[in-house]
Amino acid sequence: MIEKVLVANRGEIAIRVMKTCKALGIKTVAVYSNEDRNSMHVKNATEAYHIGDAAPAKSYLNQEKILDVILSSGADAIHPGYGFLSENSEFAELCEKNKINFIGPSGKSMDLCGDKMRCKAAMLEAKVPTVPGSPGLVKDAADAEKIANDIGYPVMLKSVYGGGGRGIRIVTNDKELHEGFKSVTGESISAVGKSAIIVEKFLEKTRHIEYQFARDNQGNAVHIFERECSIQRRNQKLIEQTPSPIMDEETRVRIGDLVVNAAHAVDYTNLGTAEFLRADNGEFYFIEINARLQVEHPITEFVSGLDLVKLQLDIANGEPIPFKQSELKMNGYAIECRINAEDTFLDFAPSTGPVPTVTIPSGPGVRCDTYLYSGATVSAFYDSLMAKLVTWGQTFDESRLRMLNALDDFYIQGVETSIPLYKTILNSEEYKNGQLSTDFLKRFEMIDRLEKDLTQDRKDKQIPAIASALMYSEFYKSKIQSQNSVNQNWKNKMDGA
Amino acid sequence: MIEKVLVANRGEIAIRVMKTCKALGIKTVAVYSNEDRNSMHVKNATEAYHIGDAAPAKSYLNQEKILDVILSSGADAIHPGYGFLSENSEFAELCEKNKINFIGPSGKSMDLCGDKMRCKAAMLEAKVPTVPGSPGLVKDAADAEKIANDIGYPVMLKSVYGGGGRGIRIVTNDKELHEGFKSVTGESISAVGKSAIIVEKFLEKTRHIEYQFARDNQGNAVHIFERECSIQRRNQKLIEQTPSPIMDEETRVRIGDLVVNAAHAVDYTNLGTAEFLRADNGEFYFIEINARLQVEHPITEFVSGLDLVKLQLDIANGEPIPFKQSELKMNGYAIECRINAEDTFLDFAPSTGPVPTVTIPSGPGVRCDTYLYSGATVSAFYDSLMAKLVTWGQTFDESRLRMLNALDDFYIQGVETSIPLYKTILNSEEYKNGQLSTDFLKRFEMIDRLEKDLTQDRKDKQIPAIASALMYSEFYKSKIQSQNSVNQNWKNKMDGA
Amino acid sequence: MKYKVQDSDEIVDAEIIEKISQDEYRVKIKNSEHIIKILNINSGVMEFVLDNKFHTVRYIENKTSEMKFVIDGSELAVNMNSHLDEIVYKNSGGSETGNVQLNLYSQIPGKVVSINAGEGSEVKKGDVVCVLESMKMQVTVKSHKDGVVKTIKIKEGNSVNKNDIIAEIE
Amino acid sequence: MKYKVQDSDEIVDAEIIEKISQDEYRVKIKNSEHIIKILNINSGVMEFVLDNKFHTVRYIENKTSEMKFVIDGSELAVNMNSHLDEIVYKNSGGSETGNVQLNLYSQIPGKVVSINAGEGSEVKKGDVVCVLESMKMQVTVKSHKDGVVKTIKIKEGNSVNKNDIIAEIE
Repeated sequence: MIEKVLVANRGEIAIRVMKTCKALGIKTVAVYSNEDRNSMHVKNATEAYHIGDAAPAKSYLNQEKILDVILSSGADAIHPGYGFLSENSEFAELCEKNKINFIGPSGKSMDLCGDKMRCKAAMLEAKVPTVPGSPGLVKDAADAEKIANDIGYPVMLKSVYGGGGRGIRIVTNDKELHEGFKSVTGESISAVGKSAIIVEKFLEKTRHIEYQFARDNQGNAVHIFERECSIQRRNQKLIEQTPSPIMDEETRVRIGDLVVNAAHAVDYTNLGTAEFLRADNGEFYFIEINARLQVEHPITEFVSGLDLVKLQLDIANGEPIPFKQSELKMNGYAIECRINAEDTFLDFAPSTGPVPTVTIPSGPGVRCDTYLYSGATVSAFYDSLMAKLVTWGQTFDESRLRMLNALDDFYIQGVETSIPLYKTILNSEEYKNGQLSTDFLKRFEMIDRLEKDLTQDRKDKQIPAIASALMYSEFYKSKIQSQNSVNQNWKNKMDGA
Repeated sequence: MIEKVLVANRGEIAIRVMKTCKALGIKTVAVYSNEDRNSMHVKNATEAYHIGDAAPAKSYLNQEKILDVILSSGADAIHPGYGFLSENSEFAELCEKNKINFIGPSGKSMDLCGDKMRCKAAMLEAKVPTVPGSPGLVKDAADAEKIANDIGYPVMLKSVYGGGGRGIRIVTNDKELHEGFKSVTGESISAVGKSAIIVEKFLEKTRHIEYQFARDNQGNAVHIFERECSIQRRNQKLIEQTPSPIMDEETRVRIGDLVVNAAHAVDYTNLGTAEFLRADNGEFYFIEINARLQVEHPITEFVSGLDLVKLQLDIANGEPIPFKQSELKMNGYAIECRINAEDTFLDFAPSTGPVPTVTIPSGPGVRCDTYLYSGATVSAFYDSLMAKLVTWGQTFDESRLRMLNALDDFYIQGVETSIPLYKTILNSEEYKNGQLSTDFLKRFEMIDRLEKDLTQDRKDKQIPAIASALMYSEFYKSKIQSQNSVNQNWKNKMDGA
Repeated sequence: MKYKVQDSDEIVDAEIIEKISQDEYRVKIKNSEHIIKILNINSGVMEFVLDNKFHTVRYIENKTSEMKFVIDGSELAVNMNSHLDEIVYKNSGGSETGNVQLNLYSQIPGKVVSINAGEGSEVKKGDVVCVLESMKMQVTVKSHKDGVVKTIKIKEGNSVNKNDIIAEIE
Repeated sequence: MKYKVQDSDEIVDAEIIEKISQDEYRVKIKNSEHIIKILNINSGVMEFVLDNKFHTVRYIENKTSEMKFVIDGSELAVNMNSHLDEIVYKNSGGSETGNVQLNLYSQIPGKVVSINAGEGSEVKKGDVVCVLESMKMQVTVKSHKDGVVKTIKIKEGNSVNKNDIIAEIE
């Protein structure tokens, strides 16, 4: 039985993991970098160990140092959270070797999930559909043409040395394919001196739909429903929800069965997520398995009633999953907004610094996982996720309206946040109607609409803004001129301005 | 359709009502006394009107003033919250007369619920059992003896002019009854110059179990399960939970049917609560109907998934209840702790004043309804409920452990709170086993056990406490003696101490 | 220096042995060594890690021989002195604490509803001296000892704050 | 006094007409009267009720002709002057704002990864002047106008704060 867990992470996820541990009477060990000496996760743990400099490589990614702390603190298990060492199979194996219970899949299974080519092969064998395309590199343009005609146009030509949009061509017929093959090859060679191309079906208006699943040491597996995470920027999720608006029960069960097969195929243990692209024609294509607890797990907790960290601990303890697939029922609707410290208008550039005052939303159906407190700091060394605001409702609209309400109540002083953008999105007809796709922001020009909303908002504030200016002058003036005793106290306060 | 609601209340309940209104796009009007100019409910409303001095009689109970604000703000409905005007039938009728939608039962129904004798008669007619006893005053000792033998000993002889334990005798046989009758009569005459005695069955180890119910204008009624509120002090609830640990499904349905009959019997509309005593032998006895939203409604919201304020608004709009009894399912377990500003060791005396810093708990399955924020004030003019901490779990133990965790995380600087007592209670075997009764605190000597817990806690803190003293001296000394630049910044900070 | 923590009878020797770095100290408490790492100091609040356990302390009061603070949410007092044992001995004789025992304090803020024991009246420990009202509740203030009410410091209808002196009882 | 709220082209006359009581004012804005009730003032934050609607304002900056504050969560600027119309006219001619337009500011804090436009180089609006790194992300700083880079104020490998000057572009 796990009795003391080292949480090898920081921020909201470290705090969230500790909450469940604490409720279960399990001791927790925090680790912290120089930058995190005032961070909340340090305060919440049973024990806290300093592990080095701010840079992740010198602290949260420092395997030896973390192993030292595990051994000296007497922790018998480690929870990696997400990011950092969570999907590092080498570290998982290091823990196994030292008889420390790594709360996650085995290093071997993690390795398989991390190798996209091997994982894809395993999926094909388990009859889980993946994005159609060449099984590996194509030899030449003729080979590419053959595959393109097999899977049907449009297809994508991708240099494996490309990235960030470079070395990619979308082509819609044989002629374009031959031209594209030449230019991608050329680009790749001029950039890195070599070329290697794969062909993949190009899918338009795709949705990102993923399934939470669990598999225990005895080989029992269940899926815990889908999450739709289509609203993204730069391939990073911004808003997630469950159930997905395009999902019906038949599809949920059919894809869910595939997910269970996928979990068996990679001999997965503990909690994981199977990610799919859903094409506009309704087909689902497996992309990858995320071998960890996801950022967006709270929406699944809301609709399933499960504590997923508890389930992780149970499985890590060698217990069988304590329920059957048929006992899981979806209850209501949940939405998560990732509250990032970023400036939407600066292409989502990070915004960092102290947060002198924060007001955290609450209320019926509202949950906020965050490391923020009045006086916290958003560090430039770590990622920009400050808080996860999650709401539940009996209906989709109830969850949406509660979210809008909670976004209104969330006040974070000192840094730019993604909150205004989420208000614009959640108020849009397209979001209400469930017209989701991974290019949602661009397709519906959400940034422009946000700008218009903010301009309108400032215009609407004309009268109170002028009133504020009038009152400032009044109190500023009276501070100098009058000695009225009744106002003295206020004037003194005003001097703090 | 209700478009603008005046919330004739303050504190956490005003805020909670406004949250639902806001989410539904309904405008809100706050009223505030001098004492509440910095209170949260003022900030959360669409509009806020000042209504007078701190004393409730001059503000929150001032019917004319509140009616003025309703009319001048153009509000079309009023939500009374609990306390203040919520069960004032005169005010409900004043609203009816002015065509303002009072969100609650009609004045007539409220009147009937408020008159305990008439209400008891209505219940007997509707075959809802009430505490057995004399139908009214007894003529003499012989009359009392006859009733006592009908209902069975032990019985209570109660002077209607008594109160607070005076003028009450519990008797277990005819002899004691005759002696008791004499002494109660004597006490009453010597105290108030007259005597009037009723006889009631004396129930030991009773539990307080109540049912949430709703009835619409079309006469449809449902119950929304029970709440057990046995843990009390001075007849005020401290901890509530649902489901009740002694309830089985058969009983739930059987008593639930009685509750629906009770609602019909008093021609109730909107949400109400039927309170019962449950005797140790399993019998339920109706006590009264609370004709308003209860403090403890969030635990029902957690297990039913309903937003009860939304349901109130729907019914007030004349809509039928949007679900059937059979569609309601209980999901999981919920507990509420009333976080009061009071000193447990001073016989729960109020503790008031500014709250410079507060940390509000959050996490999976945690909800906190509160008016507190860092910088808030607990006023001596109003009641001592600062916050309602509510947790949900799939199992009773999960809800209990989450509550203990959340109580630990709840930090309220500046006033005494009931939090330490709740930790002692929730950790006790008696609470875990569901051995609840209205004399729980006394029966299990909880205050003494709290005292022991706190003493132990201080003893356990010996080492960190001495370390704190050492460090204070160190920084205090170095402030005077050294000019070490590295420490300078900290010393400056320390000067703020 | 010697220390005594509230509710514990033990008198403990403690001292700082070494300042390891700008924010780290080695201390000796009760014959065993501990490492303190200061994380943060802000307006009377200090956060530190003691033997890898986080603590937060808010200092409330600091007198020559007694210090009060809230540590990890619990308010407690620490007595300290280089000759604490002697002082503890004296206190038990009542010589130093006599004055404290004279005064009856109000433990809540409220309005004085009634004075039940006038000047000169004899009271037993637990007798009601006055009744206060706060938050719609009446609360009795009871004598902390047997004695005679020397002076009453309050008036009916007036307000008192927490820790105001209600009466002197000899 | 005349006022212009950010994003609005309207120039509005406004004044305090009467101090009704210690905390209440009657004001005239755009020819209509409003009542302001001050609830609280604390360290640069003022809470008030305007025509029965609560507002909270945090004052950030106050210059002779411009004031910046956060009102109900939105940051905005108000220009004010007894001759605001003339100033607005001048500004559109660029004479007063010329200096502001010279500097290219960093809009995020970060480490300088590369400088892409050296001193003397010609840039078009939108050209990359340098690349910063923050939170594991690279962010480009683009020229805000067509011109020539007069001076570069940053060095590769160094850190810049938000609002530091990156370059002067003429």
